[in-house]
Amino acid sequence: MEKLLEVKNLEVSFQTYGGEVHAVRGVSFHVNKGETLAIVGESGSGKSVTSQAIMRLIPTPPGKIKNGQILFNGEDLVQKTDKEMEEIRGRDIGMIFQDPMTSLNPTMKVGRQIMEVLIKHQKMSHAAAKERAIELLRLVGISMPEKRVNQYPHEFSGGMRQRAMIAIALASNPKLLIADEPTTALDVTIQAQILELMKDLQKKLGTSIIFITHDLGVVANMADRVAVMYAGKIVEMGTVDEIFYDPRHPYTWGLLASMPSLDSDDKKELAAIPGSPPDLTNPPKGDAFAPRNPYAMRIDFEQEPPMFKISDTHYAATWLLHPDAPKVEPPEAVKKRLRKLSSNYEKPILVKESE
Amino acid sequence: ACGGFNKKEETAGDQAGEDKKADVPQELRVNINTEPFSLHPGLANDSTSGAVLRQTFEGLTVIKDGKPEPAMAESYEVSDDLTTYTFKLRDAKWTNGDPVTAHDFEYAWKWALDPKNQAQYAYQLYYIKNGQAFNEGKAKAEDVGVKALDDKTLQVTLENPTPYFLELTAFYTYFPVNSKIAQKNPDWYKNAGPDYTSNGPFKMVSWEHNNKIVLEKNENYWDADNVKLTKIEMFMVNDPNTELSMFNNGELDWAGSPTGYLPTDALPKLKEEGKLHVQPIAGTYWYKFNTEKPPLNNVNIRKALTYAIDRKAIVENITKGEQIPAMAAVPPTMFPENEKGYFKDNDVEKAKEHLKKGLEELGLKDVKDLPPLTLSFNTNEAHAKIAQAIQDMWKKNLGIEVKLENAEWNVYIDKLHSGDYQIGRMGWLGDFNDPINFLELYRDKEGGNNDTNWEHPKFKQLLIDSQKEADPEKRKQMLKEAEAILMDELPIAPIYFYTNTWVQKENLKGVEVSGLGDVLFKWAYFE
Amino acid sequence: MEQKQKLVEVKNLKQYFKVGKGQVVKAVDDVTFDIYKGETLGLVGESGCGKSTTGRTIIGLYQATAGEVLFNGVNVHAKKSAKETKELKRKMQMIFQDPYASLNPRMTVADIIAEGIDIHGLAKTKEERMNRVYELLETVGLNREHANRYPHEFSGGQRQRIGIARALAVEPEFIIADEPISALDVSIQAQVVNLMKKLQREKGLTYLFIAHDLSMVKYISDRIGVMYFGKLVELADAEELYRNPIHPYTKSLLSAIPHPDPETERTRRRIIYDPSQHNYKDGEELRMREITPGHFVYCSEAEYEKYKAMYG
Amino acid sequence: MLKYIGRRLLYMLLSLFLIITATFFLMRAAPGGPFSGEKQLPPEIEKNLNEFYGLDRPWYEQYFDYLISIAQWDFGPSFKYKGQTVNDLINNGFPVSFFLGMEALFIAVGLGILLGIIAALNHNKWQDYGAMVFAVMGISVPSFIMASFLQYVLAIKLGLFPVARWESFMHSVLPALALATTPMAFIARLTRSSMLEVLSNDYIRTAKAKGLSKFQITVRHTIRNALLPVVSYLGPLSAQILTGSFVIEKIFGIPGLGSHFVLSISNRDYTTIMGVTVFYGIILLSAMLLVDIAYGLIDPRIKLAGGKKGE
Amino acid sequence: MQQIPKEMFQPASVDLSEAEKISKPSLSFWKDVSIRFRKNKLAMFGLVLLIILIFMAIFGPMMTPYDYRTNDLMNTNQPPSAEHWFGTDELGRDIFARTWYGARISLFIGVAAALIDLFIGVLWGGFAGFRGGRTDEVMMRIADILWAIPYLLLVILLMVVLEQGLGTMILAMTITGWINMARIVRGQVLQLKNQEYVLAAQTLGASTARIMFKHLIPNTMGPILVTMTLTVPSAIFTEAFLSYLGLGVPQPLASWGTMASDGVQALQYYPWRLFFPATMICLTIFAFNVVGDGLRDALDPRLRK
Ligand SMILES: Nc1ncnc2c1ncn2[C@@H]1O[C@H](COP(=O)(O)OP(=O)(O)OP(=O)(O)O)[C@@H](O)[C@H]1O
Ligand SMILES: Nc1ncnc2c1ncn2[C@@H]1O[C@H](COP(=O)(O)OP(=O)(O)OP(=O)(O)O)[C@@H](O)[C@H]1O
Ligand SMILES: [Mg+2]
Ligand SMILES: [Mg+2]
Repeated sequence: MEKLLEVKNLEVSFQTYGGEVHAVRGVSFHVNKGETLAIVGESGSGKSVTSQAIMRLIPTPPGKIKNGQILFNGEDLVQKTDKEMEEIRGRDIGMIFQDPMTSLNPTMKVGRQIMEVLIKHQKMSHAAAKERAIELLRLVGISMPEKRVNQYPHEFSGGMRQRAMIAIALASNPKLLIADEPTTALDVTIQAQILELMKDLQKKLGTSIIFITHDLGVVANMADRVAVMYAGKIVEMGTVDEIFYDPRHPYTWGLLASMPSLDSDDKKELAAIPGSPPDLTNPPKGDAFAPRNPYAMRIDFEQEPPMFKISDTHYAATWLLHPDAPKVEPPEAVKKRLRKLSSNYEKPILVKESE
Repeated sequence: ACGGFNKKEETAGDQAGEDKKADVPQELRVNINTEPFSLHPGLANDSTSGAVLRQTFEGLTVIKDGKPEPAMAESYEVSDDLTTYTFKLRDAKWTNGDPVTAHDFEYAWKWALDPKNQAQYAYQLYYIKNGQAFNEGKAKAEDVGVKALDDKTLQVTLENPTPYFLELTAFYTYFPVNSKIAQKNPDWYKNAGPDYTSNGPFKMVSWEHNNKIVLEKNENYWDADNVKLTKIEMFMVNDPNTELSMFNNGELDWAGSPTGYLPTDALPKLKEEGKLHVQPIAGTYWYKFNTEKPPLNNVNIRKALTYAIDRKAIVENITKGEQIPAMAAVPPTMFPENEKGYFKDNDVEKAKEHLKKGLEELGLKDVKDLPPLTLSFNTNEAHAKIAQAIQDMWKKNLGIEVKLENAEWNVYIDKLHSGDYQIGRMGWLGDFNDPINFLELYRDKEGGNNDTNWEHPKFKQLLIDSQKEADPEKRKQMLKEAEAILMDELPIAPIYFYTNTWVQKENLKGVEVSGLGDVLFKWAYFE
Repeated sequence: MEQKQKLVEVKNLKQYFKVGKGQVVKAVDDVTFDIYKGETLGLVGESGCGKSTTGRTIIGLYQATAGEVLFNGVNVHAKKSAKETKELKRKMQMIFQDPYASLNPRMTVADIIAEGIDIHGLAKTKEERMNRVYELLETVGLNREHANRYPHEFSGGQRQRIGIARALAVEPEFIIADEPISALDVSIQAQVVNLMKKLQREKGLTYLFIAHDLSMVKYISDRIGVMYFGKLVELADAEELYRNPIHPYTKSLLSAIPHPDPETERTRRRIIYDPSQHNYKDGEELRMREITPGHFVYCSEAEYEKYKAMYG
Repeated sequence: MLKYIGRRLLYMLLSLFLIITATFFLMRAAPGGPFSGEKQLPPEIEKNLNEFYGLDRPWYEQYFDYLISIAQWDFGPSFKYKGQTVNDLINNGFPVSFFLGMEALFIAVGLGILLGIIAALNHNKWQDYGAMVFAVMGISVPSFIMASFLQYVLAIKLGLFPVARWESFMHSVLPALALATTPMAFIARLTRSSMLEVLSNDYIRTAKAKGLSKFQITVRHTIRNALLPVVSYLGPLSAQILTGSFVIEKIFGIPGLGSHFVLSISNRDYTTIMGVTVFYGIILLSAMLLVDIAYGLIDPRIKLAGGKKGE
Repeated sequence: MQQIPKEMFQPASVDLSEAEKISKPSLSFWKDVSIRFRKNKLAMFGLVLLIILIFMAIFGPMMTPYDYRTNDLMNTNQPPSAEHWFGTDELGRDIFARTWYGARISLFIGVAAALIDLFIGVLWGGFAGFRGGRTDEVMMRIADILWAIPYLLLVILLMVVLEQGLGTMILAMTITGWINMARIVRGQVLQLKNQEYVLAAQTLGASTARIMFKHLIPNTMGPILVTMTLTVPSAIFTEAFLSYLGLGVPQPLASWGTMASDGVQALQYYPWRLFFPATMICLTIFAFNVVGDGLRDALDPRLRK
């Protein structure tokens, strides 16, 4: 399979009054043509920063891409000038931002905000762009789009704004669509519509999608592969099945366990992961997840876990996969899911840092 | 006695010289500071209007070299009781070709006196018999002592003998008005145009309000041969620095008095470069004492304050326009001996003596016990500087602390006229060239321009008597005597006599500035 | 079902917004429901259907266009003395959708949380005030060190908990939670939901829980209302609604929920709701009708008969 | 909207009425009168004049007469400039002031916003500091100093412009510059500060993600949102600048309306005081209305018309 | 693969309550502000400048044997020299002494104007903007009316009624001084009042005053500070104007405004008479500006990290 995007050892940090925030600390992954990669993870784990780094939208200063490569179609985006990036943004890579409340210009009509992309990249005429904007709004499930194009964002509900954002990102049929929690603010029916829309587009145009979310249901629905991030690192990565049916990292376990189940009636407390992410100004020694990890071992506080390879496609960074580690039982909710996957190796293999 | 103008030859013609180079454009640009209040001779009441009117109109006489000269009047006769003047008019035309007649004068003067018309300067005509009565509505127009005996003869009857009446006839309120036009179109004077007819050396061709007035030579003027300038542009720029800069930049041919001002700070440099023209004029800058407010009711205190002022230092270092230190009330343009004055300038010793005496009279031991003193002046930088200097002098020389207080003009004037002040700045510029103009201010306690609440029976009597005195020499003696009383009582402390200061193009000649500070461009020309 | 006490009664509530040239958005259009003391009423629906507006109108942030809201029998929108208004505001609180926009960036956490305490004079001394703040911080699972920090220093989940602490500070009886968890990631959602449930147990709170994440709603709610285009279309017990959805929109909604299970996701079929399928005739009376006890559906008389036959 | 404007116009009339009334009584309370000059007039002449101009009638008659004639847009004759009506003064002066004011506004707004943008886009770089120093000078140096300075340097020393007067476009450059400096500097500061706020907003990131260039982003997404404080300031500013500045007109000898605002008062030229005040009032109130309308256009979230909240 | 001791794989006891900890140290508000302010070099420079100016205002006049009022008519308009550091003015007074004497009045006026802005302008504008509707309409029209009534006339009347002096002058400045600020604050508040945190405060039953002081005004600090930096110099020159009219401090007291207004007349001849007071004004405004900017940044917790 052809790699559309390959991120190698990406490091991003922010210079602040309080010191340097290491928001992304050596992230590597790739996205194939036409596939969907989901990135999940705690808030503050660096998902948005990673995606913005790909678009080269890290505000500099204070932010800076300190290290790594972002190969898009074989070209390194890190080395591009701002002018060159302008051509890529919006046309080759579209992006949907997380916060629909603030990501739209409050003083510009929604229609115009969509048309801008079309006029810039597709060189459309004003009228044609407007036509297309209406079409796009209809496409993302906004009723009466003819009326809505002439409204301002504050006249839209949160979900409608998010849909408008999606329309902007989709406007010029990008090769890569980065969706940063695109459906968080949407109700399920619209979410389903949007997801279908994205999948449809993907099928027709072969678009690759990086899908950032924390809704595991959506992940299950959309993703081909999943990357789980914690504290600026990818802690587990694999195909959807591998992540849902054979998770290895305790953080992934925690995620899966904290979901309420629709089918069961039991109203006992949800299994939340206690605490909040570490301060990335001084990333803790050892495993960043250790303080919140009920399975933590002494080594977790001493040394960072290396990547273990569980199958061709499945990686996880936890000492639990070390041959010397004791066998532990995942939480009840996870245990119910576990299956034996045929593609797994005999034993997890330790991989050297940076592949 | 019978009189006439001592017929000098046409000096004006001589002065103009026939040798003027033809290629020098005879166009003059001057600054007149502000928009004239009115260009109707009867309505005008400010110096700017006067400066324009003097070029476009002409009265029975004009002032040249300080003396009235024949103008519209070819000659005149005075009755023995000095109250009836009969003027013979020359053949002159209005700009539209109408002849200037005695009726035009009669019409103009009566119009100005008519209470129906809002002439602020009607009182300038109060010397004419029944003028005041008519203006107050107590007499009829026919009673007014001005009568056109025929087209060319104008008879004027006066209320009292007025030795300076001829001078007055050069004043703009006495200018004629084209009665034909004025009766037809009462709005004739509001703008330049065919109905704006005048009889002077120049005619007004355009009047852009607040911006500029353009005059051109009046070909119908009786003495047009002697008028060399073809055009005068009068700008209205009300800022001394700008005015001088424009002059330096070649945008003006004349800057400074009498129509404009020079910035004080520029004077030393201009003097140094030899560019500055200075001419004394009939005006006195003085401080008034409110003689009813203690301690100023004490004459010795007033003397102490008056003597302790270093006028020389003020004119040399502050006003800088070669003003003359004033130790008298009447300017030297009228009483040349007044350059010396009645007392010594900066006489600190004597001032201290008088202070001591004054304190004793007031029963006070020390200057500190004096009631607090306030020196008031109207808002203006020059006044402020002088006031600060004098404040400092009084402090240094006498140990008297005075407080300074300035106020907007109308507020200030109101305070002054209502006696709500102690020491106040004032100045007086002569309306006509006679000392009485300066002295009669203090004749009556209730007089509108007195303000000092001072009255002196002898002083008053001398002034009244002088009015009836036909002999100029005797009259002068009476006036001097009166002035001596004023300078002994000192209800006012004179500071300096005004001068006119200006710069002009080197090749500009023949501009006539009178002792009253009035300007005539009739004879002006560029070499 | 035992006799429950009505805490909030919403009667024929309407909230219209004027937009531009005489156009009106009927954000909430004749909605009627009650909330019982101690229960959690979930409110779900398409985005833009008027959930937030309903919540905001109930609490009095918007002046209702028509209809009334009674809280403990007191009309929320009627003119009241300043004291009564204050008292009412103390009993009703709101947790906002956006944990970023709803905290003043220039106030410390302590000041944000203590705002209600200050307004209602609930603490007599500075010390008592701070103790309350610490107590509240601990209640929502934060610790006292957080008191002096600023909102931007917190993660979304922590911020939302600060918002909850702020609402709790005045010891309200009723809390409107407007999508309190949709901006949070799963593990944090669990934290917040657990907290809310705990508080309900301990303090006997009543919630109006607005969300679109149906699995969470179902988990937390006793009853659920479904809104569609400004109208309440179905209202039932949480379990009942899941088991027996009646209104076609509800069905569509339920079918759209993604399951965190790749395999079921691959086979899940979505039911699409088409409003025209009702074929309502002109003049037909549409209103909420009770199909089974406690299960209301917005329908016409004809549909009522049909539903009754199917489910009754 | 129309209803809103209609209501505002009503408020304007009311405000105008209050302005007229207040000015009328303040003016009459001020010492001195239109005919008090350096030399005291004989009382009988003053009486004649008062009669002529109707100043001898009871105040309420005069007041109501004023109201009626102002309603007919007739401000009466000037007391000082005999033969000119106040309408004449305004008709002559306003076009000049308006022209000059527009020129100055153009410079102030154009250059000010440009400077502010440059400073904001180069936050904490030398361009920012340069613009800041420039702005500080502009703010601290009032127009009368600026005017003298420009005159001295550009006209006298360099001879690039005429020193003063109102003849050609070249004549208008220096006064316009002097008039514009302080507002320009202030607008630059305002623009910079609000641009910085706006630039930190998320939607700027969205715009970048669309691939818009820096220029496009600035023009389409930033300026407009940063303009609000500038517009607030621009309302009264333009009312003031368009009706002329006394100081500038004095220094440059410009026949504008500005001088009447001051001179009419020091002359106690009652009719002129009323006339120019009413005229200014109308311009100011209209400018404020425009500003409020502009608020809504700039930021559609601002609704002044209806939308009473809470309570 | 390196060898790791076995015991390292023993479960560690984790105190999960520790997990909520934010590891960054927490400073008290003002300490933090002062640290961040001090890190801002430009702002510190401005602060030092301001301190120097204030210091000179207090002690400057004592540094020369000359006082501000004694004339020396023999030595008028002297350029700066060893004798007179800033030269002398048209009455031969020492400009150095006058400059620092004037600093007292001008700095006082500047501060007073800023306070008027804050107390009246911010409150008026904030309240009008927040209440909106009719209140806003009425309050802003009042501001317009005050703005439209001829100021000179008001000043003249004040002059008639009151004594010349600082108090009268402050009163005169108060009449219209706050209006610009009110307008700008109102504009900002109109924009801010729909923020969710304001709604949140409303649901808590917060009073108008509370919402204004706690929520709206702190978030309008940027424009407020910028507007204040315009108010200060304009007040310094308004003082000159009022003094000129006779309302302000009586001569021979000096202020920067009056010195500069006098000096500009002599610009072409004795430029130092303008240069020194004008420079002091510029420096003051510059200092106010950078300190204001620095303060705004330091007070904005969003910039804290
Ligand atoms: N401009 C910035 N300045 C300083 N720190 C930043 C900045 N932007 C992001 N960070 C830090 O980088 C880290 C990663 O943030 P990021 O936004 O990528 O998280 P996320 O995974 O997208 O979380 P969420 O699910 O809440 O969106 C956080 O600790 C954040 O505080
Ligand atoms: N201030 C307003 N002015 C005009 N229309 C508004 C306003 N607020 C909301 N609306 C409209 O009212 C409708 C309901 O909005 P509301 O915010 O209540 O939806 P919601 O159900 O909360 O949606 P979401 O789940 O997306 O938050 C929408 O059509 C919206 O456009
Ligand atoms: Mg994110
Ligand atoms: Mg909502």
